Parts: sequence; structure tokens; C-alpha cells
Amino acid sequence: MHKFANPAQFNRLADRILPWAKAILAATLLYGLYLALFDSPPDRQQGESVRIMYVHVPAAWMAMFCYMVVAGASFTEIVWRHPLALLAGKAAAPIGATFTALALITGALWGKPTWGTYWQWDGRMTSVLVLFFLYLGYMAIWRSMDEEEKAGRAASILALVGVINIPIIKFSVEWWNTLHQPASVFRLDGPTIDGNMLWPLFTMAIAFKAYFVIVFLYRMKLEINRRKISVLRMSQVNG
Amino acid sequence: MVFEKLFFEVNPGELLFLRGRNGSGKSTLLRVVAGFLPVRAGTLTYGEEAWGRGDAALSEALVYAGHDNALKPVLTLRENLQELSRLMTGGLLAENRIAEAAEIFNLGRLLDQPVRYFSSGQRHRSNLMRFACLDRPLWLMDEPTVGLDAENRQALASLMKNHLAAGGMILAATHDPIGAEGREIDMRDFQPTATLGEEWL
Amino acid sequence: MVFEKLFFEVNPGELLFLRGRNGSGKSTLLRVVAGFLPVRAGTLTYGEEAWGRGDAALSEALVYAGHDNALKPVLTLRENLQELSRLMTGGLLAENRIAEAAEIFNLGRLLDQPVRYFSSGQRHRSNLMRFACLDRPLWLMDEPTVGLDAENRQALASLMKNHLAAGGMILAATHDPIGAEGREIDMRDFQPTATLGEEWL
Amino acid sequence: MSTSLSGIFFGVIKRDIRLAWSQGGTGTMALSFFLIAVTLFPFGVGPEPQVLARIAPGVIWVVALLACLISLDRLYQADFEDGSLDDLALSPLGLTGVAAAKIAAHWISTVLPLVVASPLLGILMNLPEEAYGTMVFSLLLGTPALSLIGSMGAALTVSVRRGGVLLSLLVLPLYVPTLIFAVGAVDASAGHVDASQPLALLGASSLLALAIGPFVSAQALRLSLE
Amino acid sequence: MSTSLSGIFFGVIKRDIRLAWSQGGTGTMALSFFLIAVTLFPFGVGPEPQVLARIAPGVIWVVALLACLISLDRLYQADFEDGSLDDLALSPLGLTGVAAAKIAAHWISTVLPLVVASPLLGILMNLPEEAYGTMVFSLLLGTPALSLIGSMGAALTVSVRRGGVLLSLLVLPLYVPTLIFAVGAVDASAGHVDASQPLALLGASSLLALAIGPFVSAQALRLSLE
Ligand code: HEM
Ligand SMILES: Nc1ncnc2c1ncn2[C@@H]1O[C@H](COP(=O)(O)OP(=O)(O)OP(=O)(O)O)[C@@H](O)[C@H]1O
Ligand SMILES: Nc1ncnc2c1ncn2[C@@H]1O[C@H](COP(=O)(O)OP(=O)(O)OP(=O)(O)O)[C@@H](O)[C@H]1O
Ligand SMILES: [Mg+2]
Ligand SMILES: [Mg+2]
Repeated sequence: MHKFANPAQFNRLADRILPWAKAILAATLLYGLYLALFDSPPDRQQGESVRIMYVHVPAAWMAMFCYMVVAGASFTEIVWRHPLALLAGKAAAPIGATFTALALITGALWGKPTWGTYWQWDGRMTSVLVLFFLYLGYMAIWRSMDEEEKAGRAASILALVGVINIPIIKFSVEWWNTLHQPASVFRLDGPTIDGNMLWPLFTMAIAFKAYFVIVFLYRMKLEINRRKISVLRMSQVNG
Repeated sequence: MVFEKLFFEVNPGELLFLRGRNGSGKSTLLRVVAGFLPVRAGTLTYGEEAWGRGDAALSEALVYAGHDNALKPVLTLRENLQELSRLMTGGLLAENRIAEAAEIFNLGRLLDQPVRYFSSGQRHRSNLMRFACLDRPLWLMDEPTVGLDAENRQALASLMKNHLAAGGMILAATHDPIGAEGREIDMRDFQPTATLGEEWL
Repeated sequence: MVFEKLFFEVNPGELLFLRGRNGSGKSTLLRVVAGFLPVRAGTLTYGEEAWGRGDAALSEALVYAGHDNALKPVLTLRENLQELSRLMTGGLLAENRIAEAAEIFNLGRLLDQPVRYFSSGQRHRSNLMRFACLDRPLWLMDEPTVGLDAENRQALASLMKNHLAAGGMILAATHDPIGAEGREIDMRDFQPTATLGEEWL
Repeated sequence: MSTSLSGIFFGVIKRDIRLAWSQGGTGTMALSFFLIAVTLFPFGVGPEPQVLARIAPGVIWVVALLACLISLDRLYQADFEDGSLDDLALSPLGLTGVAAAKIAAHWISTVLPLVVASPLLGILMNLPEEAYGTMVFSLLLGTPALSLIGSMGAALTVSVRRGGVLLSLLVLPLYVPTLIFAVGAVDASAGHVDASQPLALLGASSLLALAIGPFVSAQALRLSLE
Repeated sequence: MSTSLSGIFFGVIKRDIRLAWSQGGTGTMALSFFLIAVTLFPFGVGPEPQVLARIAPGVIWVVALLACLISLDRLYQADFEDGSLDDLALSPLGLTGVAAAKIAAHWISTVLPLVVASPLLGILMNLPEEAYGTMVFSLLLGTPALSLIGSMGAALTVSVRRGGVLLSLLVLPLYVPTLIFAVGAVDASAGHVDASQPLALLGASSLLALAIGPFVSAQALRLSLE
């Protein structure tokens, strides 16, 4: 594990992964978009607007997934004081925030034709909005503190406290029976979505994941370089 | 920052001065010893035992006075001292104990004044009174002479000497001569290095 | 507090030390001269003219450095100095001027570092740089030696001497010997009295 | 010298209550903010009684929450700035105990007065009579969560200049569940519906906050000493 | 050395905007508070679109006012604490000019972003479409009064620890007229009524605040130096 604490090692690993991730992204995104836009049937009730799903659902999954990445990195940092973990959280958070915003926006756009309103204060939307604010808070702490490391640890504490929100998002549709769709893909009794829709959905989900990996790795490399600069600066101050 | 090749010990009855240029890490080192900053490598031992951050044993062994005077401006000097004592021991100080401590720094007259009216030197002396009020073996003093007039520097010196004579230990960072005898540690001898290892450079 | 029988003058090329015990009113007097505190009785004159609080003439004649270092932690030392200059003159300082001033206190290396990383002594020296950066005849210095190491005290002394040689005036409150020659005012000679007149007693 | 941990614990509580009610303390201030901000709403929304009655529980709770937030800003900040936090950290009680004591003191000195004043605002906002009891009860049950969650945020932002507003960003989203349960309960009793389920959830969120609040606060405070 | 007063004036504005948007500044933070606090109201009041639409102008204005208030807290406090206030007082521009520059910087860096963000909150609060224009315009016209009045309060409380909440006490009542005119204007256009009269009053209150704000602030700051 501590082998990857070495930034040079990490950079080498990242460089090996990046081309693969780019290839997967290109392939799945093109294929997924083709399937989603042309090759999948319109919904019986919703018509063409159902195509928003192929962005909305993967984005919502990624929003939660990124948060778990941030939380995992935070846990690693708190327990083992692992410098790369610190940066991993910092690198993942803005991506997660972007996906969360995307899920919120596509959800709102989808809501207008289906429910007749952009926004409703139901449990799921609310808890996703809270998730968005948690991301903002996490990034704000990073920005607001004097020293990187201290800021990162403070942000990590917040991220861990905020994990409570993830099960709330997941189960909100069951706890409060509201407008939003209950789980129809990841269910104990198997998916209830039609296979014609399931397949493009998964392709898009893979594309989103690949996109995450690419941006994440680039951001990590950036953060490592920034870190080097600030170390240089500090050693200058200390003479 | 990290210190390299830093090794020293303080024995009962001993006074250790930290000397060094501005920014050489004196305050940082004191805060490490007080347990505020983590020890990245190496160990800190007290008697036989290793000291961790936030150990109860640690808090019952030392008195620390840093750059800031930990005084509440709305409380009087006496109330400030009583709050400190209650925080450190759970009990109040005897009145005559306070009066004696105030005499040392010539603050008797000000005991029942709210601290917000004090001049900078008076505040600093009020903060130094904690050393006379709490019975703890190890004193950590960060620039204790700052802003003191000649008379009060002597008072400080004799307070420190008494503590040493009673078997206490003192670690003091200062630029001024204090007037008490002690060994010196020159911070120049320990190269501070950057917080992160070489691989980041 | 009010000073009784206080009379002094500073002439071009002259350095005046305010001496006195803690709480004798040195800082207060400096703040009166700087125009922060009102003069309750008597007058303060500069050249031929009386000085009032907040006079523009007053602000263009003096530089003041008090107990706090007026530095913004998020800005670098250079930015702090530029902001100060812009506030006092509306213009920016020449780069070589800043570089020279930084050399005096050995801060050249730190010019482009955010001030939040500085140790207490480094901050204090950064604050003293204002004297070298602004061209004003009267310097008001409240405990300028606090927390400085030996080397920097010398630098301060020679900075002060240069200013005096150029016909400047300095009023400095301090407990430490500074190493520059000057007249001393002993605050003991002026009994401070209560703020309100006798008729209230 | 024998140390008495309970002596220290109650000592910290007493100290903080005293400071909160001394000159410039947060005690009176949060209360006044609460009163003034609630009275702003009739100005902002207009004086129609039905509208006011409809929004009364929500406004009272939201403003109580904001008042609490504003006072939290300086929960640890004041001690941090004057160096007392170093002393708190050196207390034999340990930082978790100190944080617990400070949170208790905050609740007693600052939040409890809001609870006591809330019926008065109920009158101003034309709250239905049936709802008064539940409102006060929901405040008693839910506000400890506000102090506890707020303490975590305050501790995280303590070494941040202008932490106050960052604090809001961190803490307000975490207040949302408490707010929803509380207003749910008050609305239920205003509409003569059984309020026991939202009240139970409210109590549960206070308990959850109690379980992690002091510990997380202590960790964050330790960080700020570094 | 020649001094350029306008150079100083714009220098102070630039300095303060830079500090507000630098690490930990109030710029981003007031904005986040605004967004979060407005979103709390639907939680508190419940999601019914008609109710929300009815109270939207009031809530948005009240919360903008509170966000402004919170950021005002440190308008002079930060300079007071680190000793820069002494420097500001010694500037040849004079304290009145400095106060004017700082108020301008506060409005630009902290309040303007709120105005820009307000249409978004209009959507969240289900504000009637006709009212958007007037809302933004009323904010543009009325918020300078908030900065100006707030500056007086901030200056008065600058030497008081925990001035923040004392500040609310002083400033909130003075905000009431501005609030009434502004909400009146927005409500008028939401109901297709002519809003020019309340808007004129709103502009007048900003002008009045402009006339006395910087001067009173300077006097109060002088006091705090003593
Ligand atoms: C802004 C509003 C919305 C938000 C924040 C939101 C959020 C979410 C989230 C977080 C998920 C992932 C849930 C999980 O994996 O368990 C999800 C899934 C989903 N959403 Fe939304 N959503 C919104 C609006 C909508 C609308 C308007 C529709 C369509 C009528 C919709 C349809 C779906 C569907 C079909 C799923 C997949 C459910 C599953 O398979 O688990 N959502 N949404
Ligand atoms: N606001 C105030 N009201 C009344 N008295 C005050 C006030 N502030 C300070 N004093 C008193 O005025 C006296 C002078 O204070 P001043 O700060 O000028 O002393 P000083 O000579 O600078 O001391 P030091 O060497 O400690 O800095 C002190 O005795 C102090 O207690
Ligand atoms: N948060 C920080 N992170 C990294 N380095 C820091 C930090 N704070 C201070 N430093 C640097 O650590 C060095 C040691 O600072 P320290 O305060 O211990 O010095 P000091 O010996 O007490 O100096 P002084 O005599 O000026 O008080 C300084 O060079 C300072 O720039
Ligand atoms: Mg130091
Ligand atoms: Mg003084």
C-alpha cells in the first residue's frame, strides 16, 4: 500500500492506466450514445423524454460513487496519514460535485415533462441536494485553510460525518413514498427495467466511470505537482 | 517542519534554553513537547514512558505559556487564574496562593481588575503567573521576557531559580538573557527539513 | 489616562526613548501622538501648527508601528507592502526599493511567501519594514525590539541611525537597549491621573 | 494535587455559561437575533394571518436554527484566538470531555433561552393553539442536535479566518433532517395528526449527534492546534 | 512623495475585493449561505408550490439581508484585529473615504453575487415569472442600503468582541424600511400592479444611506481606535 505513497510510482501507474481509460471512454460513449439516442425504444408513458435517463441515472450513480471515493480516501488519511489519500479526496470531490449537479439538473429537466414541475422537495431530491452541499463544504474547507495538510484532514472529518447521507439517498424512496422512481435496476429480485433500456444504461455507466478515472488521474497528477511546489516554497521559508 | 538529529534531555533541576534565529523552530519545538503537534518520527519520553499527543499524564506534568496570553478580557485577573486552576485540577486556588503569586510580578493591585484594561506588559505578566499557581514539574516558556521591564525580568529569573531549586525542569525559548543559569540548545544544529519526504521534490 | 506635566519636543535628527515600567503609559502616549487618542488638555504641535486627530498633515508626516503586526496572512510580504504603500500614497513601491528594505532585515528570501507561514519574529520584522519603505519624517515605534534576534536588533539600530542622520525624528517605546543614541523620557516623571477631572472625586 | 474530572467538567460548563452571559457574550445576542429575525418575516411576507399561521412552525424553526448557528461561530473561536484552546487541550479531562462540556454550556446558555422565548413568537406568527406544546417539545428535543452538529462544524472551522460563514455551509445541510422532522411534528399537531413518529425521529437524530458530536469535535480541535 | 487620493480610494477597493475572494474570504461564503438558507425554507414550510410562491419574495429578501449581515460582521473586524485599522486611519484619504471604499468593495465582492444568484433561488421558491425582473432590480437598488447601513453597525461594534450578534441588533431594525419597500415592489409586479412607487422609495433609502453611511462609519471607527 505504502508503495503508492511514492508520487513517482503513482505517476507511472497513472500513465499506464490513462490510455486504456481513454480508449474505453471513447468506445463506450459513442456506442452508448448511439444506443441511447437511436437504438432504444421510447417509453410507453414518457415518450422520448425517457432518453434523459441515460444521462441522469449514471450521473446519479457516479455522484454517490465519487462520494464513497472521497470518504474512503478520507478514512485512509485519518487512520494512516497517507499523503496520497489526502490528495485523492481533493481530486475526486469536484468531479463528484459535477456529477451531482448533472444529476440534479437532468432530474429537474426530466421532472418538468413527467411530473409537471422542475423541483419538488421529496426525500430523494433533498438528500441529493444535501450531497451537493456536502461536496461544496468539503471543497470549501480545502480552500479555506492555511495549510494543505491541515485543511485536508479537516475536510476528511467532514466527509466521514457526511457518509450518513449516502444510505439516506439510497433508501429515501422507500422511507418516504414520494414522486421519485424506486430502485428498478439494483434490486434483490432483479431489474424491472426493460432489457432494451438496461443495456444502453450500462454502457453509459461504464463511459461515465471511464471519464471519472481519466479526470481523476489527471487531477491527481496536478495535485502532486502543486504539492511539490508548495513543499519547495516551505523549504525556502525554512531556509 | 521537521527537525533532524534533534536529541536532548531535561533532568530535574535543569533549565534548558532554546536559542536560535527567528524562524529557527523554537516555538514549534515547544509545541511538539507540549503535545500540540504530532511527532512525525522519533519519540518523546517522560521518565520511562513515551509521550503521546493528548496524554493525560502529559497534561498533568507540564505548564505551557505561548505567544498568546490565554486571558479572558472580561474576567478579572483573579477569575482568570481560578478558571485556569479549575480547568487543570478541577479545584480552586487558595486565596493566599494567588496573592503570593501576584506579589511576584507586582500585580496585587490589579487582581480584581478586568484584564481588558491591562497594558501589554501587564497582560504578559498575568500570563506568567500560571507558573507560580500550578504545581507541575515541567515548564514550557515561549519568549517569557517579551515586553517585561527590568524589575519584572528579575522577578521572573528568581521564580525560575526557585522552581529549579525545588527540582523542577524548564524549557525556555528566548532571545534575551534571562539571568538564570542553564544549558543552551542552539537550533542551528538541527537542520529543519520540509514536512514531506524527499520523494516529493 | 491623562498625563500631568508632560512636555517634550523632538527635533529633526533626534531620537527619543520612552522608558517606564509596564503600564506607565508608553503605548498610550505614542497613540496620542499618532492621533488615535484625543488630547484631553494641552496641545500637540508639529512645526508651527497644532495637530488634531485625523489631520491629513498628520498622516503624511508619520509612520506608526504598534503592538500588532498589521499584516494580512493571505498576502505575500511583497503584496502587504504594496498595499500599505498604496494606502499611504496611492502609488506602488519600486521593486528595488522593496528589495533593499527586505535586505535590511534579511527577508529577501521571504518576499514572495504568504505571511501566514512566518514565525513571530519574521512577522515582526516584516512589520518593521514599513519604516524603510515609506518616506516620512517622524517614526513612532512601540517596542520595536520585541522577539528580534541579536542580528536583527543590530539591523534595526542601523536603520534608525540612518534615519536620524537624514534628519528624521524617532519616538520609540522600549525596554531593551537598542544600540542607537538618544534622549530618554522617563514616564515616571509624569503622574498619570484618572481620566476625569478632580471635580468628579 | 489531586484532579477531579467531574470538577473540571462542571467547571468548564460554568466558565462558558458565565462568559456567554458576560459583556458581549452570545447569550443575549442569539436571543435578540431570534426575536428580531422572526419579526422581520411578517414584514417580508405580509401580515395575512392565514399565511403567517401556515408558515409559522417553519419560520420559527429555521430562524432558531440560524440564531444557533450564529452563536456557534465563536464556540471555539474565542478560545482559539486568545490561546486558551492550548489550555483546554492540556486539561486532564481530555478534549472530548472539554468539547462535551462546552456543547452543554452552549445549549444551556444560548439555545435554552430561545426555546423559552418561542411561544412569544408563536403569538406573533399566529401559530395555531394546538401546536404550541409540540413546538416547545420539538425544540427541546431537537435543539441539542443543533448544538452538537454545530460544534463539529465550529471545531472544523476554528482555525479559519472568517470561519463563520464557512461554518454555515458545513452545518446547515446537516441540520436539514432535524429541521424536517421537527417541522413535521409541529405541522402534524397543528393539523391534529399524531406527531409521535417525527418526534421519535427527532429524538433519534439528537442521540446520533450526541454519539459522534463531542468525539468529532475533539478530533477537529486537535487538528487546529497543529 | 505625491499622494493621489483617487489612487488610494481605488486601491482600498481593490485590496478589499481581493481579500474577500482570497482564501477564506467572505465573497464565496455569503453566497453559499444565501443559497443554503433559502433552500432551508421549503424544508421548513413544506413544498406546496402556492405557499412557496406566496412567500418567495419575502424569504429571498430576508435571507439576502441575513447573508449580507453575516458578512458585514468582519467588514472592519479583521482590520481591527490585525492592527491594519491603525493604518487605515492614518491614510491621507481620511477615514470617511476609507469607509466609503470599503463599503463599495463589500457591495461588489459580496452582495453583487447574491443578486446574480437570486433568479436561481426564484426557481427553487417557485417565484411567479412576472416578478423576476423586479426582484433583481429591487435587489440592485436596495442592497447598497444594506451595505451602507450595515457598515455603520459594523463600525460601531468593531471594538466589541462578539460584535457579530450585537451588530444584528443594531442593524436589523434599520433594515426594516428597505425590506418593506423591496418586498412591496416585488409583490406588486407578481400581482401585475405598478411597482414604481415602492421602487422609488427603495432608491431613496439607498441614497439616504449613502449620504450618512460613510461619515457615521468613520466616526464610529475613530471611536474604536481610542
Ligand atoms: C432533481 C431531481 C432528481 C434527483 C436529485 C434524482 C436523483 C436520483 C438518484 C440519486 C438516483 C440513483 C438512485 C439509486 O441508484 O438508488 C436516481 C435514479 C433514477 N431516477 Fe432520479 N432524480 C431526480 C429526478 C428524476 C426524474 C424526474 C425521474 C423520472 C421521472 C427520475 C428517474 C429516475 C430513474 C428511473 C432512476 C433509476 C432508478 C433505479 O434504477 O434505481 N429521476 N435519481
Ligand atoms: N481602556 C483603558 N481604560 C483605562 N485604562 C487603561 C485602558 N487601557 C489601558 N489602560 C491603562 O493605562 C496604562 C497605560 O497603558 P500602556 O499600554 O500605555 O502602558 P505601556 O507603558 O505601554 O506598558 P507596556 O510596557 O506593558 O506595554 C495601564 O496601566 C493600563 O492599565
Ligand atoms: N504552518 C506552518 N507550516 C510550515 N512551516 C511553518 C508553519 N508555521 C511556521 N512555519 C515555519 O517554521 C519555522 C519555525 O517557526 P517558529 O515559530 O517555530 O520559529 P521560532 O524559532 O519560534 O521563531 P521566532 O523567534 O521568530 O519566534 C519558520 O521558518 C516558519 O516560517
Ligand atoms: Mg517563536
Ligand atoms: Mg505598551
